[in-house]
Amino acid sequence: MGNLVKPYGDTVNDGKVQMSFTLPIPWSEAADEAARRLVGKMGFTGVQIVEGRPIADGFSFFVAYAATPQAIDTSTISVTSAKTHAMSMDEIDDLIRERVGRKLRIAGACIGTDAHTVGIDAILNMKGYKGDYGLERYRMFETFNLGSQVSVEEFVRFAKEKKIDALLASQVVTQKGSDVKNFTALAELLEAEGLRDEIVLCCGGPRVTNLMATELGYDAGFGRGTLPSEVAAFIATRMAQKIASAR
Amino acid sequence: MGNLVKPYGDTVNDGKVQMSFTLPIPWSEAADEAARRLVGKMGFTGVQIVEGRPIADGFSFFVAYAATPQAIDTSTISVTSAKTHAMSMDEIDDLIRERVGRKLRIAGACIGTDAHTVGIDAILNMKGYKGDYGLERYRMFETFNLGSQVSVEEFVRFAKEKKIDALLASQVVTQKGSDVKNFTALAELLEAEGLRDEIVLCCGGPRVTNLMATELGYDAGFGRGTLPSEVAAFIATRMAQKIASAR
Amino acid sequence: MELRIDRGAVERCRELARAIAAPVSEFIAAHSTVSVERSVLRLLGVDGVSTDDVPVPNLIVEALSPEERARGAALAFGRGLAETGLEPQALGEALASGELSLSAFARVPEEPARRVVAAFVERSLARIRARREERAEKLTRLPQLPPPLLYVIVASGNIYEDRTAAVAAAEAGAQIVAVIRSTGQSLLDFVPFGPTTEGFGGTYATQANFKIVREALDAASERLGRYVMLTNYASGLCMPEIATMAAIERLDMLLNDSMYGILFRDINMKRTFVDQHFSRMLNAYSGIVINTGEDNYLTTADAVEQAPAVLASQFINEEFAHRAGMPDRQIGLGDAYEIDPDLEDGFLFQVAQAQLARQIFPGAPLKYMPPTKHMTGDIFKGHLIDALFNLTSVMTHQTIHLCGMLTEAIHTPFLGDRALSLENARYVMNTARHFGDEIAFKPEGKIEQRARGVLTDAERLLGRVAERGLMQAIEAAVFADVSRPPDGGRGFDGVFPRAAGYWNPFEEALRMERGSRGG
Amino acid sequence: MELRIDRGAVERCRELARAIAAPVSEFIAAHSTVSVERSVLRLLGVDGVSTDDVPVPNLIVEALSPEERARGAALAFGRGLAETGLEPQALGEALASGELSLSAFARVPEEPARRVVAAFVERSLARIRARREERAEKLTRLPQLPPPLLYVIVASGNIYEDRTAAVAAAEAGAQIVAVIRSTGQSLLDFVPFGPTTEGFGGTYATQANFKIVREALDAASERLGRYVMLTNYASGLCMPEIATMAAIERLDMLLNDSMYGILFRDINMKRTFVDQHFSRMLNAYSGIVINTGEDNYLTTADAVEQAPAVLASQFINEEFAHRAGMPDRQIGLGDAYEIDPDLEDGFLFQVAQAQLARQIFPGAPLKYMPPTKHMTGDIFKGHLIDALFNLTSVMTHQTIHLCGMLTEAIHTPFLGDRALSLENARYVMNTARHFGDEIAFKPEGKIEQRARGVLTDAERLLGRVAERGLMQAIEAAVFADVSRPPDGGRGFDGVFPRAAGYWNPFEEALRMERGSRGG
Ligand code: B12
Ligand code: B12
Ligand SMILES: Cc1ncc(COP(=O)(O)O)c(C=O)c1O
Ligand SMILES: Cc1ncc(COP(=O)(O)O)c(C=O)c1O
Repeated sequence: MGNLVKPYGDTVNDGKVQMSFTLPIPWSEAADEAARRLVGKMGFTGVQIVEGRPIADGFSFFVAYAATPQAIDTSTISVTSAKTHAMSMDEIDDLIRERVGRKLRIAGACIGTDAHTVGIDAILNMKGYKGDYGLERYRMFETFNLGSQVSVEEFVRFAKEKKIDALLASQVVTQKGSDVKNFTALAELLEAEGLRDEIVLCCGGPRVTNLMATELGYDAGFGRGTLPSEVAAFIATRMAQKIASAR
Repeated sequence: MGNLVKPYGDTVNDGKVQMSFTLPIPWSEAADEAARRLVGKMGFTGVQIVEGRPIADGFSFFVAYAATPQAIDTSTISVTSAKTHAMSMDEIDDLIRERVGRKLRIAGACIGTDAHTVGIDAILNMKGYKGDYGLERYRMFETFNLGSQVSVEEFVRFAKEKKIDALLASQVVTQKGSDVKNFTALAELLEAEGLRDEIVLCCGGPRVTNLMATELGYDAGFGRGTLPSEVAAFIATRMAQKIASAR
Repeated sequence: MELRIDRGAVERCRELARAIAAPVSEFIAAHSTVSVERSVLRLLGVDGVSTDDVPVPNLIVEALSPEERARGAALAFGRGLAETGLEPQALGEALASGELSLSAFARVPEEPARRVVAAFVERSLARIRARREERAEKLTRLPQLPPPLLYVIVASGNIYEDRTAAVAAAEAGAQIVAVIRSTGQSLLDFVPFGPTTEGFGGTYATQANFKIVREALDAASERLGRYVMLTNYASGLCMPEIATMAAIERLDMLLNDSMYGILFRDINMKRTFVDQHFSRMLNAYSGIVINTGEDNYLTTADAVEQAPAVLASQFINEEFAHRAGMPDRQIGLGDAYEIDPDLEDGFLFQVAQAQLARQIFPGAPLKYMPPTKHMTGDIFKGHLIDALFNLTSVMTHQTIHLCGMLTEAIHTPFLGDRALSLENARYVMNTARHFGDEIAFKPEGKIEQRARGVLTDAERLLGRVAERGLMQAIEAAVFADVSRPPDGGRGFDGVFPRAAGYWNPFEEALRMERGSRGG
Repeated sequence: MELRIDRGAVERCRELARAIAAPVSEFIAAHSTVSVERSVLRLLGVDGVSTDDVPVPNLIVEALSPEERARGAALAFGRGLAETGLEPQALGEALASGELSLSAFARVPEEPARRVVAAFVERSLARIRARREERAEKLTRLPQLPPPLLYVIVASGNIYEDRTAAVAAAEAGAQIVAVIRSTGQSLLDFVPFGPTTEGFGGTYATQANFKIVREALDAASERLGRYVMLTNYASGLCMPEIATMAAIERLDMLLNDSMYGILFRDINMKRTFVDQHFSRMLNAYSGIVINTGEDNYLTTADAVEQAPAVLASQFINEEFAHRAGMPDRQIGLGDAYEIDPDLEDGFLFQVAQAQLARQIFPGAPLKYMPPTKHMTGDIFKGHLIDALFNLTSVMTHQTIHLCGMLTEAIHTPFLGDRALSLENARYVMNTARHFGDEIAFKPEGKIEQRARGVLTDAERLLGRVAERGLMQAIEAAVFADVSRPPDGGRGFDGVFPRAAGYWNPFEEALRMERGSRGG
């Protein structure tokens, strides 16, 4: 049953993958063999170390090809994408007009010490991204772009003050899990302030997935290549649902 | 105990590896997630699918970074390299003169349907490889280069006829295990003909390792980058040992 | 981006190539081979294998007496056709099963035999013409992207996986797909039969395999709105037979070289010269572009040193192709990007060589082969060497561009490897599309001097060959440091002199046809 | 490979830059900042942190009354030195612990204060000179490889891992190593203290961290027989302090831009202008090459459109650097390879831009940044984009070459990534070493026209800035589409007018020194 798939090299189910890594050991034939056994221990078969060489004193680099016995049943994967609704700017504005009946107030920021605003700007700025207009251009959004390095406290304070309907938090730096830390802090503070339920809470960034976002308690998460209209559609639809279910 | 090492990304023991593979499914966010879970099933943690995209109808390509929990104890790895003796051409000739007392007869060929003679030529031809002279240049070797696409039967017949001391078999094509098949056939036929014990049997090719060769019943195996003098040193030393132990 | 080269030297090289080819042509005209005769039978419509898998054309030719063979298989077979009134395929089957034997028809007169054969020749040529027109129609309706035409190989050993791979490659941007043959096929003195799933380092070239991939690519071409070409090898001991099958299955290109088999497969030179001539006559007629194999000089010896040999061989291949009636637009002369990547200024030499070929053979669809020899398991570096190869190709306006694979040193390409390789070519060729048109070489600079040096040395090499004669020069290891005796090598027993009254109706028809085209 | 450009336009651009900088210079001369004062203290020898981790120089400057501060920290601190007879460090500690307070010395006369400070100034400058001579000695004894100088970053967040990475990079061919700072450090109005192991996207710039990596690289330099340079960021709210620390720890280069903080970190423009001036005076003296940040225009907006802004900014950075006494050889003007890789002929535009900068600033060690913005998780394509960047750099003779990482879009580089990146640069730059010298651009071709267009537009842009004044132009979003008000942004509260009698003994000494050099 299901739809089990394995990596495909040149033959169905051959399971072939390419791998590369560095080991903190000097290079030798024994190092190649160590690399081969290590990949074997990872559970691969038919391991070929096709490249092994010193890259610095005490460090060697390896390229391997090997076959995995693992398969994945794609029929079990039901990721709810935040991007399912393909709607035009006018449709989204109409939806808000009809189902919400007022402009939605949106605030976006690059939180924590992150200063990578290009992504959130791409979503918010009039100009948009890849020919898709940003949220500022929508008639039914009033948007606030708080820019970069906005602390979680400041962001929540702003949301409260301005009665924001949807918060958009961006995180691009991910080293040492700083993105997850900041996203979590934001969700928790909103909860603590009793604001969480009223707000459509979204996050985004190149390493964000919708799955991760929902696990962190967000309404949605948007990853690499997101278009503004996808975010707009999500906010509009979610807000309409909230209002409908509140009635 | 031992010396456990893990892949090194940017921090000791972070276990980071890079991986790429193709899955026979159309691309979607769900495909990314399938790829992520598949790498998870392979036993990795912190899996990031950093690239996922369609490369053809029904095929997607993925690049992943992830951490392996596996480590390898390098102190347990004792590969006997066939290349341990670093000897000059003169030293090798002298060794043969003193310990064997006659010229050694060497035959080399690219066996099976393999026609990649560049490797075996690099070992045998006068000119050699990377500035290291080939076996033809040694005073104490008499060499026969049978060229390409030599059947195992033909090779053994030749060995018998010419009373060859050392056989050098090359295999470059490895698809569908053809190299192992041909190497095995050669070792078995020599055994069947009762010639195995008298002959120093070596194999080589870019995917050959000494470990694999000894497992197949060869005296030694030589991989990528082998220099002729390494092979010459091995043959001379092994032959000297054989003679010493026969006494 | 023109190199200032000595046009006189180019003319002299062409004259030398003519002088080199002329005596060989005489030899060719006086001889035939078993493979030529088998293709005549295949062209007439004989196909299939015996119960023990021997192809029917082989059985028939083997059964001929030396005297019959010396007059050409067409006549003996024609006698059988005339006498039995069977279709060629039916007659072939009857002969294969041992039900009939051609010796039984030895006394049938020539006239009716020739007449009935002539009809089948006309049918056969009409069929090939139809395939050719079909190609022309498709190319008009489904135009290719402009050159360099991106060419990739598939080589899983299994024709059905190859089909999947070929279609995927087309979708990923390939414009030409080659199905690489299994190791050893070139040394088989017969063509395997039917769909095959077990090859080593490639998939057997069979007519059924040709058909399977051609159909899949035709469907893909329609879907993609651009014609995707298919190619294979007319090389080895069955050169003319594969040219025949390719004509029938509408392949678009074929690897076909006038000397490759001799030098790199130890195939007898006389066999090769005769076979290449007839294959090329067929290729010319089927509108198939040949790809010559000069790149092989560079994989076995040093690429900097071998450059003059490559150019000399291009002149010789061009001349032999002309002699077989091929127009320049069908002569895909080979070259390759094989200089040691660690040589300082190696890139300059590559550019010089590629541009030199472009200027000397302006009408030829040059075939440019990727780096292979210096590729290692370091796929990352390999991808970069391929990138500079791609850049050189677009700068110097190469035509048929074999995409390099980052896994060249590891395995025949994975599906994903081909996608990365095509991405590499598309990226580089687009971002530097007109770079070559926007620069000029420094007069007397390193690049120009290198190109000139190669031309001078090629002229010298051709001079030496012309002086000794091609066969003797090959024996003297003038090419690729390999010596081959005129009567040694594989397949020599399949070469024989034409007796008086020898008849190859296709050769005759193609020559007439060419005369009427004024080719 | 010369572009024919309008030399008159280049001259006019330089004049406009002078006109733009002049009024800003007047402003600078009349102001100081808390960071400038803190660096004066650091230069005098004050270091360390209080029990709650506040750096002593911060504590001292914060404790000054507005009036004292307006006359410069040196005077107030000098009074304390004169009165207590303590070494600066000891006095600093006593002040930090609350044991002493500078206000207690307010009535100490100026003369002895100035005298004792002067001695420490001489000691401090001697120390910096010694480091500079040390560098010169090493560079003579351990010569670097010729440019492009391969530059890589380390950024694990942990200084000890960074040290490992820096040494490995040097062994793999790096000639310059940068330790990238943690996110957010540029907005801290103090410099963290001691070795650090916890940064995000980089490792804190601290004096201890500088020392750790400098020592490791010095040892590696000896082993490798070539001097490996170290660099960091004199940027953000502590620009002059980092310049101070770098002078003391013998860093060789510093990221330092006259406008970057304003545009990209919303740091107050007045703060930035004053700070950059004093930092550059120090950098000039320490022999540190600055790297300007023009590349940032290209990461936030379209690289084709922003090219004139880059050039305009280079003229401005050059002018400000000259005004701070920097010779051309210390002015590493920035540029980057950031054009969309999928733009047809984008490579031609990159070559045009890089060559234009090379011709306009022949004496400057140009800093060429790699593709970053268009890098994606497709590491294979990324590696190729880096290859064409490497090619452009070697063709156009760039000096400081930041190696692109195939994992740019993924993580701060792994140790193995850097090795691949260096391999990429070495391969491409070697195989195409003299390519740029062997070609010429087509007159009036796409490349030349692009270069000329950029120059014309840069002149126009500088004209607009000169007309309004730099501060007003920035407010009007002339650069990078970003508007910043003259009195807005971070760190404005740390800017103050110099009172009559303001004294910065280092500024004075450096200016005199420069006068004597005739700079
Ligand atoms: C441009 C850039 C910069 C610019 C930023 C300018 C600016 N104003 O944004 C500058 C040069 C200033 C910069 C500086 C630094 N950078 Co930087 N930078 C980049 C770079 C090259 C591109 C990022 C980008 O603009 N992408 C384009 C946008 C459109 O894509 P995006 O961010 O993914 O956004 C899309 C989606 O993710 C989504 N999205 C994003 N956010 C949100 C939010 C919401 C709510 C929604 C719905 C959607 C959404 O929609 C967008 C459109 O599709 C990346 C490398 C790369 N190629 O990715 C490194 C990178 C992000 N930088 C990095 C680092 C480390 C730094 C520094 C810390 C380095 C240093 N120590 O000096 C500094 C400090 C910055 C700081 N304090 O944060 C690292 C991060 C490593 C990691 N994984 O942790 C990267 C990956 C480079 C690297 N490999 O080292 N950087
Ligand atoms: C050159 C070459 C050719 C030349 C061969 C010319 C010749 N006379 O040898 C030509 C163009 C003819 C050719 C043809 C084919 N090739 Co080829 N070829 C290569 C190539 C580019 C280089 C091989 C080489 O010469 N390496 C240099 C030598 C010096 O290295 P080496 O062989 O490893 O030898 C060293 C060591 O291994 C060792 N060694 C080797 N043998 C021995 C033996 C002994 C006893 C000892 C001690 C040591 C030793 O010492 C040598 C010196 O250090 C490789 C790709 C690559 N870059 O590796 C493909 C490659 C080997 N070829 C391949 C294939 C598939 C073919 C074809 C089958 C393709 C086709 N279908 O047409 C044909 C058919 C050939 C056949 N029948 O075998 C595949 C094999 C795939 C696989 N893993 O199975 C490769 C990997 C390319 C690819 N990715 O598809 N090829
Ligand atoms: C002309 C020609 N024929 C054939 C081949 C392939 O090898 P084989 O002879 O084993 O089919 C090549 C290899 O590149 C070639 O150039
Ligand atoms: C001049 C300059 N300073 C600093 C930085 C680094 O960023 P941050 O301001 O966060 O330290 C850059 C980035 O490239 C830069 O160009």
